[in-house]
Amino acid sequence: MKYITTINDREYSVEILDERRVVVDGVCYAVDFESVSGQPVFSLLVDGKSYEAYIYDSDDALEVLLRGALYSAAVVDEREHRLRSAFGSGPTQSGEYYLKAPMPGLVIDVPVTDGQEIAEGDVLLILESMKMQNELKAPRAGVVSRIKVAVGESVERRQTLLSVV
Amino acid sequence: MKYITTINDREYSVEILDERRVVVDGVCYAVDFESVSGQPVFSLLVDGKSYEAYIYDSDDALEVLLRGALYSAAVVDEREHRLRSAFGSGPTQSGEYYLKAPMPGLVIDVPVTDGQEIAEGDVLLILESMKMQNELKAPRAGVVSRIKVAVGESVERRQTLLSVV
Amino acid sequence: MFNKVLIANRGEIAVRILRACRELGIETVAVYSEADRHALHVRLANEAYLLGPAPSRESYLRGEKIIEIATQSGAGAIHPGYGFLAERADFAQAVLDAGLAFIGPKPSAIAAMGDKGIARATVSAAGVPVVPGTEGEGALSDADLLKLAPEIGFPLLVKATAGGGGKGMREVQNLQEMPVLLQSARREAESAFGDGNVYLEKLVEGARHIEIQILADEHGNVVHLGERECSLQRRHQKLFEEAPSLFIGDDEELRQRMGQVAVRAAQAVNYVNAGTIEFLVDRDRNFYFLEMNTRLQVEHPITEAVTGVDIVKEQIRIARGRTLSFTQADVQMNGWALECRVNAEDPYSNFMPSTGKISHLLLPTGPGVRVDTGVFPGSEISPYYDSLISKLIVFGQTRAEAILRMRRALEEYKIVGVRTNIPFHQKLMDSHRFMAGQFDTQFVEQHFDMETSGRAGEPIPEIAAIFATLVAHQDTERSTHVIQRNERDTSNWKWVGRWERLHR
Amino acid sequence: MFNKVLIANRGEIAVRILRACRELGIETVAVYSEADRHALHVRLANEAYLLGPAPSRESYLRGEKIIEIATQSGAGAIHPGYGFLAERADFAQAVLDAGLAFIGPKPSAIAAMGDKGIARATVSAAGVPVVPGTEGEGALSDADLLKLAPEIGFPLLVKATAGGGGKGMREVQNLQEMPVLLQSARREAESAFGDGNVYLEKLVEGARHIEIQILADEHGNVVHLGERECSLQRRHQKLFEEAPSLFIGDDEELRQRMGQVAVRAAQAVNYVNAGTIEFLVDRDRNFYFLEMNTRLQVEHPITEAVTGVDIVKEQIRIARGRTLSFTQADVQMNGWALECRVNAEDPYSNFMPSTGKISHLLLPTGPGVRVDTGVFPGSEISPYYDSLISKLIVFGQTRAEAILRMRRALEEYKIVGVRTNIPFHQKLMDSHRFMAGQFDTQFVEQHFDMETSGRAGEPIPEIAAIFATLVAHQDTERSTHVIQRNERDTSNWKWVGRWERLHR
Repeated sequence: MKYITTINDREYSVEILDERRVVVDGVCYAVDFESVSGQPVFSLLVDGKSYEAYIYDSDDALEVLLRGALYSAAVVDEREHRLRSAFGSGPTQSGEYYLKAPMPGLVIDVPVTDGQEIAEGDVLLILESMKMQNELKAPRAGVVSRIKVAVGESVERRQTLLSVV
Repeated sequence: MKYITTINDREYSVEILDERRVVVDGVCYAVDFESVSGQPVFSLLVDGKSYEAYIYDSDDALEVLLRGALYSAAVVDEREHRLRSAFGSGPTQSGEYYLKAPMPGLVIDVPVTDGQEIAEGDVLLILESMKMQNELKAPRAGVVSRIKVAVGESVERRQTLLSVV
Repeated sequence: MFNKVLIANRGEIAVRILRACRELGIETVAVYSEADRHALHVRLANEAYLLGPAPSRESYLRGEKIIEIATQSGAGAIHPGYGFLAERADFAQAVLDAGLAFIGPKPSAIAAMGDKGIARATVSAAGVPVVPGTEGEGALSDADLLKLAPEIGFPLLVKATAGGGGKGMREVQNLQEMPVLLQSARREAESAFGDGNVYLEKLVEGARHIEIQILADEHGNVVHLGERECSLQRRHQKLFEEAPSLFIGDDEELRQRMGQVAVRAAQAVNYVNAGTIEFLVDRDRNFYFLEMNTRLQVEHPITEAVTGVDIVKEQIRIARGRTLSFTQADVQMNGWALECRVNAEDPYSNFMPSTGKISHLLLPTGPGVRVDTGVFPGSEISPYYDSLISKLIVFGQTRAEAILRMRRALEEYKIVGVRTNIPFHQKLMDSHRFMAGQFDTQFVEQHFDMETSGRAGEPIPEIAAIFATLVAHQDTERSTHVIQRNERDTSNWKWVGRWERLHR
Repeated sequence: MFNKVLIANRGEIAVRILRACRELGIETVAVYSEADRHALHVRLANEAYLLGPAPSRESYLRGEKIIEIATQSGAGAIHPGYGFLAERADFAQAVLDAGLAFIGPKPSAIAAMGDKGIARATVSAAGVPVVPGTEGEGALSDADLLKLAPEIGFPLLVKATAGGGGKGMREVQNLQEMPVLLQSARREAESAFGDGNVYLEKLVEGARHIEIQILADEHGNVVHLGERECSLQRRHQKLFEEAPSLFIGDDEELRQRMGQVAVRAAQAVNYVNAGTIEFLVDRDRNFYFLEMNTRLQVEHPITEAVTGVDIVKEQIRIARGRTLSFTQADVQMNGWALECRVNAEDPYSNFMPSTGKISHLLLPTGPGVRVDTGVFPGSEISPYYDSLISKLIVFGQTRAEAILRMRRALEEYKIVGVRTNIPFHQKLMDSHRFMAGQFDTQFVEQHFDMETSGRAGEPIPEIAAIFATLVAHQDTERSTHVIQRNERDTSNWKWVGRWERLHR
């Protein structure tokens, strides 16, 4: 099985020959890959070198935390990669942005109103969690819409708080 | 629900009134009982006193390891206890004794033969595990029968090795 | 003299205090909120009593209830830890009024040092230098503050009068942005301390935050245990501390002078028990009193490591009326200690707090490593309390040995279930500026970037690519299998469907 | 000078050595058996290579293969740890022949001290007192031994010539039982060391087992790091050690004399690197050479704790040709250290080994606690290797503080999945005789009983009864629920059955 794996705009061609051999950009490596204690922690031996990483699923990529550095890796198989190259990548940059709570907490302030125009970096909402007040900022300019929470309200992780259109 | 719990020949009458109250020998205690991390480790608050114990199932009893001491507790509900008192306890002392491997290991020596008469404490078998040679001894006098393993053989935990009749 | 202590706290510090009590043969009473029934401090204490629901106001801040529990359980003393009720003079007074010992300073000393304005005025009068600011002015309105600001000069800091731990603190660059920042500082202070008062203080640029640990008994003896370097902060929250300070280094004269000034500041309020005097030290080695923390500090273990003094045990001995068992001449700093605060927060998402259940935990152990923590496999990190889940402390004969040891300990430390700032500390330990000791309180915000990499040979994106691809490959294979299994599982339902159709 | 080290071992000691290398900036190469792919030493090393199947003979004892891996991976040195190949002179020689450094003594010193008979003769010639026995006689037959026994006198010990760690050792009370015991000692020695030779030694009754740690560099400097008290043994296996020895106590003259004799014994074989001289000390404070262990000891951390010397790092520095960085005059023992060997064995079933998967692990942490271990949640304890899974080391200013600290650490330590001897250590820490220091090498077997309880207020069978009843009650309720759920689950099958009957 052949994959194209992208990290920081660099594409790696990774072919999995069998359980013990992987070809990266034409170079074959002996690998021994094991999950540790059934956790998202993995031990990997590559030609005898020992590595250990946490691997988390994020939206479109896998996050690999390796020796104190985080790598965001997008893995697609060869066929899909060809399709995407031919027709362009799927998701577009426009569309609605949903501000979601990054953690459970208490809404301390919503310094914007429905319909207000905002610039990138403006504070949309202040959420208190673990005794810290966290400012949630706009990732891009737009217009605030559909504010779904009020000051004093408790919110769950990933709950949608408002949108920017 | 009412139980009779026996530890070291002392019987305790333990009635579980509800999730928060237990009556032991007529005295009512406030309890708060929780399993820790889904493990056989339990936290118990009894009138505010905090205790923690490992609890293991053994053959006929529960083993409670509490503050470095092991208590073997036989718990029966009241009805069963009445039945047993009326008709005598079930298992008799006679009958066949099965020597089982207490751990996986390698059979180093079987210094007895089928049909041999043995005394209590005689060595029946030597099992090597974790670089130690462990002598398995007869819990009572009798006659060796049905030796099922040979020197050099690997055995699993709880595998029957031989019998004493 | 008491033989049972109630610990009015939770988390790692409650466990730390419990351990000290146990090792002194003293019985312990824990208190807990509904969120903490399974917490380590409940499990390790001799007794444990419920305070109320999870929010602090309904549990760990309920002073009256805590005193009632202490009295009923026969505890003779209360240790407040840090945070919560630790620096509330009214609580300390109520403890004394109930006939219990308070393991900490007298209420009058807490009150004097708790109002930062009064504290600055008091120590200033005792001849201790303070950073220029609006000290000793009481509660000032926004209008007053805006008028005073230009006299102090920009940049300056807005700080909470009742504050600590960076809460209710804002950096102000000019008069224009000041009103908004005043408002947010007051809001945060109100929420954190129930007191929205703030004061102004000159921002000393390029400054170091260095503090002196002191111990004082009831018999008039006050000693200092040397300094801690606490400049590595983010949003005025300490992240990393070390003892001694490389900046002070071999300047034993400066060390002793700061120590003596700290002792004088403590004496100015008749201080008893453990406390810490925080100083700002500028580039020219001038030092200024910042504030006094009238309690045990998070970072006390590094002082324990280099002096051999068990500060919590000393606190208890002092509260029992004992005389300090050593004098200033006996205190020696040996070796080097570092502490990383391990917080449940994601350094790759602007240090956002992270909550969840710890599903797997591998602690670093071995020579020279100490971990203080209240969590374990299976414990929940809730949004109700602060994000500190563990302190990783290492000791070495030299700073270099300690840094190398910290690197290996951080790499060994595995926490699964919440994101932590361990990668931040790993990057810090690899930073050349950190290694050379070239940092001040602005370092993390101005010179530090999670994206850049320090150590030679790293990053290793190719290895990361192999990891990611193998995981994606496994997931693909597994999901294929699951679909097949589901097909088998639903086959019975197909039969049922046929049977139902037949008999419709 | 080497910059990469292969560690020819597994378990806690491999991890210990890995950590020392990391902290010195040295690269590490691990080797592992098929049973150890997930082991911590594999995960923490820079490189790791498979040796073969689980049994030691096919993996960790494959000296040639290990040397080959070292050469191919570019390691410049091999650290053997303890056990396995650590005291095999032929392996050490092969390492040197391959052009690699051996982190340990010269092959000639291993050989001289490895044959216990030769060792005793050698040190005796150097003026070091030895326990009376059949030293220096070479391989003796059973007939010879039976003839010599009455000359030495009963009780006596049969010991393996190639031995150590209590293997191949038997206590003999009289001539009648001697033939059987000789046979079993030879069998165990043959199995453990591949050498069935044994010798006889007088059993010194009421004796203590006290050992001296030494360090020697290649430049003729030999220092000793004081003593360790190792009398607490079971079946001649050490279970618990402390430093210093309470028996030696303030008798500094005896301590220094033993130290000097230890140095002389090491010099007698031109010893280099770390080693330990074991002595028997009788009630009258006469001491006798027992044997020399020409390797790192399991219990080295307690000496590290009281002297501040990192013995493994010193081993590496010595092997790199460095001169010892300190002299005998610099060595000071401060405070008190204890070590409990945590074994996977059930103290309630005659200390039978226990195997299984560790499903849950809670390590004791906090001030003065060090854990050296190779296990973690999810790791398997297999029957292939020895039962030591962890060493719990505590340090205190005094012996009393250390004992109290050990008690709280043992109570905190939770290991689920295998039985451990932690309850044994808890009982030991509560024993009045232990606390008073009234013990010898027979103490555990003669004066210790897992059934009796020491501490006041304990045992608490009523609490145990509540625990057991609540668990039994829960189990009953749960099994009731499961039955009900199963009934629902099988209902589809009933439909299927009806459908099938209808269409039969």
